Amino acid sequence: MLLELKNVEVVYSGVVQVLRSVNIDVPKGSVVAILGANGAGKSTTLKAISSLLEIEHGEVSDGEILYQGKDIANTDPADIVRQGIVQVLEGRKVLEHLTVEQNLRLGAHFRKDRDVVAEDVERVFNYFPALRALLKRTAGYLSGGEMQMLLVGRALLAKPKILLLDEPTMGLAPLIVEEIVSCLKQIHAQEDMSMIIVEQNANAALSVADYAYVLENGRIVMHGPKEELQKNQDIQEFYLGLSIGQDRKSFREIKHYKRRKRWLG
Amino acid sequence: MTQITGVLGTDPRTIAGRSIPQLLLERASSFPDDTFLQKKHFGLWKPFTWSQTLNMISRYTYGLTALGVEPGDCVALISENIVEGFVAEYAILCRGALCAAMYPDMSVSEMEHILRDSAARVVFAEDQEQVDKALTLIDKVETLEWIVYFDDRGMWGYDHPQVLSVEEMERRGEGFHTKFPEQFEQVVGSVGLRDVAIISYTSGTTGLPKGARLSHEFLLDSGYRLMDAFNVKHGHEYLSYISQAWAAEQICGIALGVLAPMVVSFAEKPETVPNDLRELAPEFLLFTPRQWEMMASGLQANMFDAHPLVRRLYEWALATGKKHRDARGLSSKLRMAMADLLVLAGVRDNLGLKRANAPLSAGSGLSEEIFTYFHAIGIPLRNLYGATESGLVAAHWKGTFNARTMGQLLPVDPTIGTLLVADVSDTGELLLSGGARFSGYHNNPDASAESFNEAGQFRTGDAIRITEDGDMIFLDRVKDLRTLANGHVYPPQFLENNLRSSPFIKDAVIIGDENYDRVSVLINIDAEICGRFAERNGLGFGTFAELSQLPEVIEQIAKTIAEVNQMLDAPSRVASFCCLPKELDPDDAELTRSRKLRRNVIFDRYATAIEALYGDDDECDLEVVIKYQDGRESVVRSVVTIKRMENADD
Amino acid sequence: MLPSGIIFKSYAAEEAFLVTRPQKLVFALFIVALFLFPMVGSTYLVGTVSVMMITMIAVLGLQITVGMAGQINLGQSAFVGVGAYVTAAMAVNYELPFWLAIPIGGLTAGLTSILFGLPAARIKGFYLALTTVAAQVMFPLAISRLPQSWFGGSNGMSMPSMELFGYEIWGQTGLYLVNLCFLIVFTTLAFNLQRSRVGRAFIAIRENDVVAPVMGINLVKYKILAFFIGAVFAGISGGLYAYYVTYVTAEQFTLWLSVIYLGMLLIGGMTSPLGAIFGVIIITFLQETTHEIGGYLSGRISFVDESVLFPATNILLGAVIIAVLIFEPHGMVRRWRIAKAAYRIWPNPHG
Amino acid sequence: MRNTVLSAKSLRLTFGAITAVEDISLQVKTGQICALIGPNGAGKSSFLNCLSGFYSPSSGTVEFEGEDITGLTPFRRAEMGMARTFQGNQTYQSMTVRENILSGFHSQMRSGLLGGLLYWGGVQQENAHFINLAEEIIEFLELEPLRNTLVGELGYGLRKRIDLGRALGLNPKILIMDEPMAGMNTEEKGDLARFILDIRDARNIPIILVEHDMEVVMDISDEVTVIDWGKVISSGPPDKVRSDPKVISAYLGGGVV
Repeated sequence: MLLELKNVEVVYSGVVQVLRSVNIDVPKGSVVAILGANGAGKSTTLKAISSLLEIEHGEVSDGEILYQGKDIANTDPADIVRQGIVQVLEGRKVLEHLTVEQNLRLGAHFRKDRDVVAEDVERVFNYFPALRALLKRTAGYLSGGEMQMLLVGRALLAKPKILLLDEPTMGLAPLIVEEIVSCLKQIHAQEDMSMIIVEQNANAALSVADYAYVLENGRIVMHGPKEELQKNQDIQEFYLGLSIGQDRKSFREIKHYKRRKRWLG
Repeated sequence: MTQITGVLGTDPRTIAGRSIPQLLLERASSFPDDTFLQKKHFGLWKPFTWSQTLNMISRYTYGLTALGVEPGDCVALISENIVEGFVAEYAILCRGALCAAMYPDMSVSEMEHILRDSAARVVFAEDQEQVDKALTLIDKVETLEWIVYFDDRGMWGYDHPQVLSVEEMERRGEGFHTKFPEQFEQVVGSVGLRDVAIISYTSGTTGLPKGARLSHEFLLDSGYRLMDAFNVKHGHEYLSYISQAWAAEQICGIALGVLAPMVVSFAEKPETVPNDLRELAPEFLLFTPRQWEMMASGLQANMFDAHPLVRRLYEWALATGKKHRDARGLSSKLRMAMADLLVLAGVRDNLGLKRANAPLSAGSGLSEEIFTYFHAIGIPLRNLYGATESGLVAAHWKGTFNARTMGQLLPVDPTIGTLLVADVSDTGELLLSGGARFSGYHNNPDASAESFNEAGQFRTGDAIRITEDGDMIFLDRVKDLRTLANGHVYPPQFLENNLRSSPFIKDAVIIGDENYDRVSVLINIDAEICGRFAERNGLGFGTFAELSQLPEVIEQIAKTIAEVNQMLDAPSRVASFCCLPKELDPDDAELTRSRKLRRNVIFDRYATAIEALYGDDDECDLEVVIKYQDGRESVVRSVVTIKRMENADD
Repeated sequence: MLPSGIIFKSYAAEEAFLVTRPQKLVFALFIVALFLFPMVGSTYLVGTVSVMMITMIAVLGLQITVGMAGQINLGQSAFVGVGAYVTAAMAVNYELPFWLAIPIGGLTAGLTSILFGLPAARIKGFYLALTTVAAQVMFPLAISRLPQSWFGGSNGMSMPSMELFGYEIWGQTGLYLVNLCFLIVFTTLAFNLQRSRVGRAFIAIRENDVVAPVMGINLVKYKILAFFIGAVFAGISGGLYAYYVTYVTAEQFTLWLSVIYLGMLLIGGMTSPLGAIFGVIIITFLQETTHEIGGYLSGRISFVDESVLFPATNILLGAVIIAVLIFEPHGMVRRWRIAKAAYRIWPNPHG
Repeated sequence: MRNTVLSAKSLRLTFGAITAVEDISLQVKTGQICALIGPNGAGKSSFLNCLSGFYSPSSGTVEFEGEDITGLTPFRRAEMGMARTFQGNQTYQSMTVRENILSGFHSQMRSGLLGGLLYWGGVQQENAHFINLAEEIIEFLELEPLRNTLVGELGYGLRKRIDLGRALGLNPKILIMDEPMAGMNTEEKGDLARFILDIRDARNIPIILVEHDMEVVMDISDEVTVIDWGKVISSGPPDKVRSDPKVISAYLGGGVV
């Protein structure tokens, strides 16, 4: 097992418990998706892994995060990046005033093998040909899709063993979503890398992932291989969209009351 | 003792021959500007005075007239507890019609049975959800003519000719009002005390629900019994929370509401009830044992997260409350005062029970532990014993609180006259006479005849023991006392109740009848408490199924069972158990809507597990079909651990 | 949160500051105790509390400008100065009674602030802070350059004593009572403002000044209004101060004092007028204690004298402010709220 | 015949050498849900900012209820009844849910600084009156259990709902929604879609919806306008737009995910 979360609990400001006893396994080379409603604790899970909780006054209060067998909970975030866990944060935070090239190179700033970096940059361009033309452009003026590509590219330059992606398709046009998803598939196929994808767009996430967890109120309520989850009726209705499953329903026909969820393992 | 006789009540607010609508009219003319109903709306508590309420009732009544409802017809109601629901029911009664109320989470098929059986001509449906359910039946149930909804949200797209808003119904009634201005009072005047007011469908644990016909007198008499026994004062607040489909709410809310009269309050939404309860701090309230249990276990779960020092203080205060609440002597009183000041007053305040002078637990089955827990924190919880057909029979009202008993026979309204008499038959069954009489089952003369013996006593079907002090102890349903293959008789209910009182256990289903020679049990764990327990102990789990099969959780359950086993003779003890990998759910018909166990269904669905309980394997593969509300199904598979108790054979 | 068993039937009742009977009782007792305090306190103590109350009014004003509306102001002490000088001028040159002179001082301070608030319509943060520092720098220059007959030039001005209905308000006790009355009035005003339409607009601007205009709030108007009302409070405080110290000079109103005001607000908590009150009490207490200790030490240790004590006190104050910012960036008000909530839900750990 | 509520005529917006909006026209009629879609960077946000008054267009006019509002400031437009919701979290975090929604009523309230300070009877009455209106919105958006919760303590999905509630407080004659569905799962989208339809049906407020979720857009909108490179490339009813090859190649793609 490359990464294992064991009974991880996360508490913000010492009072607000966000994660309760979360267990997630990421085998080497696999892509794991985390689904869940807003506020369920998906982003928190990623931040717990990459040790970014401290900025928001949070901490892993209990449990272990084992990376290659070693507990990395609450360690220095820079150290975690060095060990190969790289997160692409949600909200597309590029360094606006730097050029695309400068942004990309920042991803490799701690690497010692400078000579290989140029090669890696070239590989990033192979995945995202659009970036090559934008090399000298100021990052702040890129479109949402281009920024997302830049950020994934930047993360790749850090030579991750695990790539954590937080809502990579949020707010992107359908065509761009497709492009990003196919790039992620390609990257997974060609690089020796695991991924954890947190997504609201469950269709997109499940098309890349091979295993998924469903979080609700900070707890895992369901997990399984993607084929199994795709068959589940709750997942279909609450995540995959109304049109999937049987006869198509329209958003126009949504009732003023809710069907109860039946989370079952 | 095999027979005791009750007493007459002394409260002057007697029924004196008036039916519910007549009382209503009288109260409205005596206290027109006092608050009768009250609801939380837009963040404020909005009062409805007696005159406002009566006005609303009269408009609804004329509306019903306009829809063609005649005295003696039946009108159904499916709604959460809201002002409109109460007004609608009073309007039905004022029209001289019968009301059949349903649980709001009833499925379409349950609803169909009730609408068909009661031959309801109109159904009041709270909102879009209920209208949708009723609409699927409007062509199937021939008697059903109209669906009237209260909440118009999402209804603007509906144009079914038989669906109308309550405002539209009122509008249609206006013509009748101008044409027959006296009609409302005339009909109210003609509604007799002995007339049937409601058809209360008892959530049958077997078969289809039966409709019990309850008269005005029957409801009011039971209301009077509570009022007299618990000194319910004019103007006391009552939080209407349990469904109108339950006879107890008909007695406490509808009948006692006008008899006392009380201020009947309604929460803003079902999910804000705890908060609204806290705001109101009502004097009078009635919960089911399960609701009390949930309240206690919720508090317990909260205290799990408290600072260790606070927890110790809390536990000290609880212990002090248990030990010294009624003790005399200065040091006891001082300690009690300390515990009260430091902890217990806060607990009561948080629950909104600081003013509750008659918090009642209706129905059997509240465990001794929960009962003493509430007494320890200073909440004078009382057991209340009764049934839809027998009315309210006994309660703790004479100043003694023995958690194991159901209390003493209640005082009957003096204008009804006949005293309650409780007899225990040779088979151990409680037979009742006196007070207002049950009017039989709707459309079911056989069942009606069966419910009385030759002497005219009502057969409760409960196995009851009467103590020397005149307290009644509920043993079990007579038909539920069970015999094992080896001839041993044991009380399954007793086991279940005591097991359920553990915070870790939500439901326990006892197995063991003439086919088996040992007792075993299926456990439905309490996910919240077990989850916290697992978290505290660093145990990993994802789903409910995984949690339920954690060895440590099973060990914890085994400990609880061992404790309960201690209280029984060896052959009655639980010999083996397993934890169910899914929660019991009314949607799967495993529970009734009032969360009673449906044994046949459970036995059927978990047959594999039950077989394993009496076999030799340590685990079994279980497949369960689950049903979604829209009728879809899927199959869940899991491995269930079978645990055997070591002390079972000593 | 309130104790159980309290229901509201009108929004006005819900908005009330004091709801339960014990709350009202404790509050009434507290006010009575404040009025009776001079009878038991020493002259020194009564004087200290008097100054504290005067400071509170200035910091309450700062709470409105900085805390509520989010407009940084490093020149509050200059506005206090304007209030003090104008009050003095009114009392001396026009022989106006204090109850007229002080409000005129307050209004003038408010109007002056508009001059420096105007830039806030365009700039924020660091740049705005600099503009308000300019007010602070210009204040002594302006005083010394204006005709001597107006404000006494660089000599300062001597104050007459307060009179009410022909009676002289006399000694520390009299001043204390006047200050207390002003404080009660202005605290009420500040609390009122917070729950009003204008207060909400201020908070909206503080929270998100991109969204606020789209929600119909005129940014320029409300930013200036925030400066204005904050400076009115400062001016009132200045007027009271003038009467208290009986002599005003420009040196009394320094940039350092403005910083201290801000420090008080930070420690107390920016988001509520209560923060201003807490902050002033805490800082005054610290100052007084260090003075005490310093006085004690200076008699015994040879190198400890004024030249050491003054900076030492300030270093200590700075350290306390930094410590609070690290451990409780939301100030004592947040601690107070947490404690109150914990009391209400006791013994539950969370609601 | 439906009235035109808002119309933008040949809007053009340039920043120096960059042209953000080249030529966009849009008409919104009473009771219509108009969707505005297009690739990221096509100029949607710039166009919206012209409508709200953050940017003034280099050429072209914006008319609202027949009046030219091209040069008006954002707060004046809000007073006239133009409301909008924002991308991401843009609520007032330190206010409660009720206060956030109440703040939307700002331009309908009258009390000023003096009234706020003194808080005398008339001001209290005004406040109570508008709290009542705010509570109507709270009920509409099903936020009752949270009315006194600080918005900062709530999750993203609820904040979006409060953002909507605040905009409704303006008693708008038109509502502009900027990517309301972003970051929501199907269930939350369903809730929000229902609210949007209810706003249109029960309050008859026309809506401009900028959104990438095609499932929602194609389901609930009456009119779809597609823009790319600052220009309208297609517009019309959803079915027509959906099958427009220009739209498919610039925006929709194969629709695999």
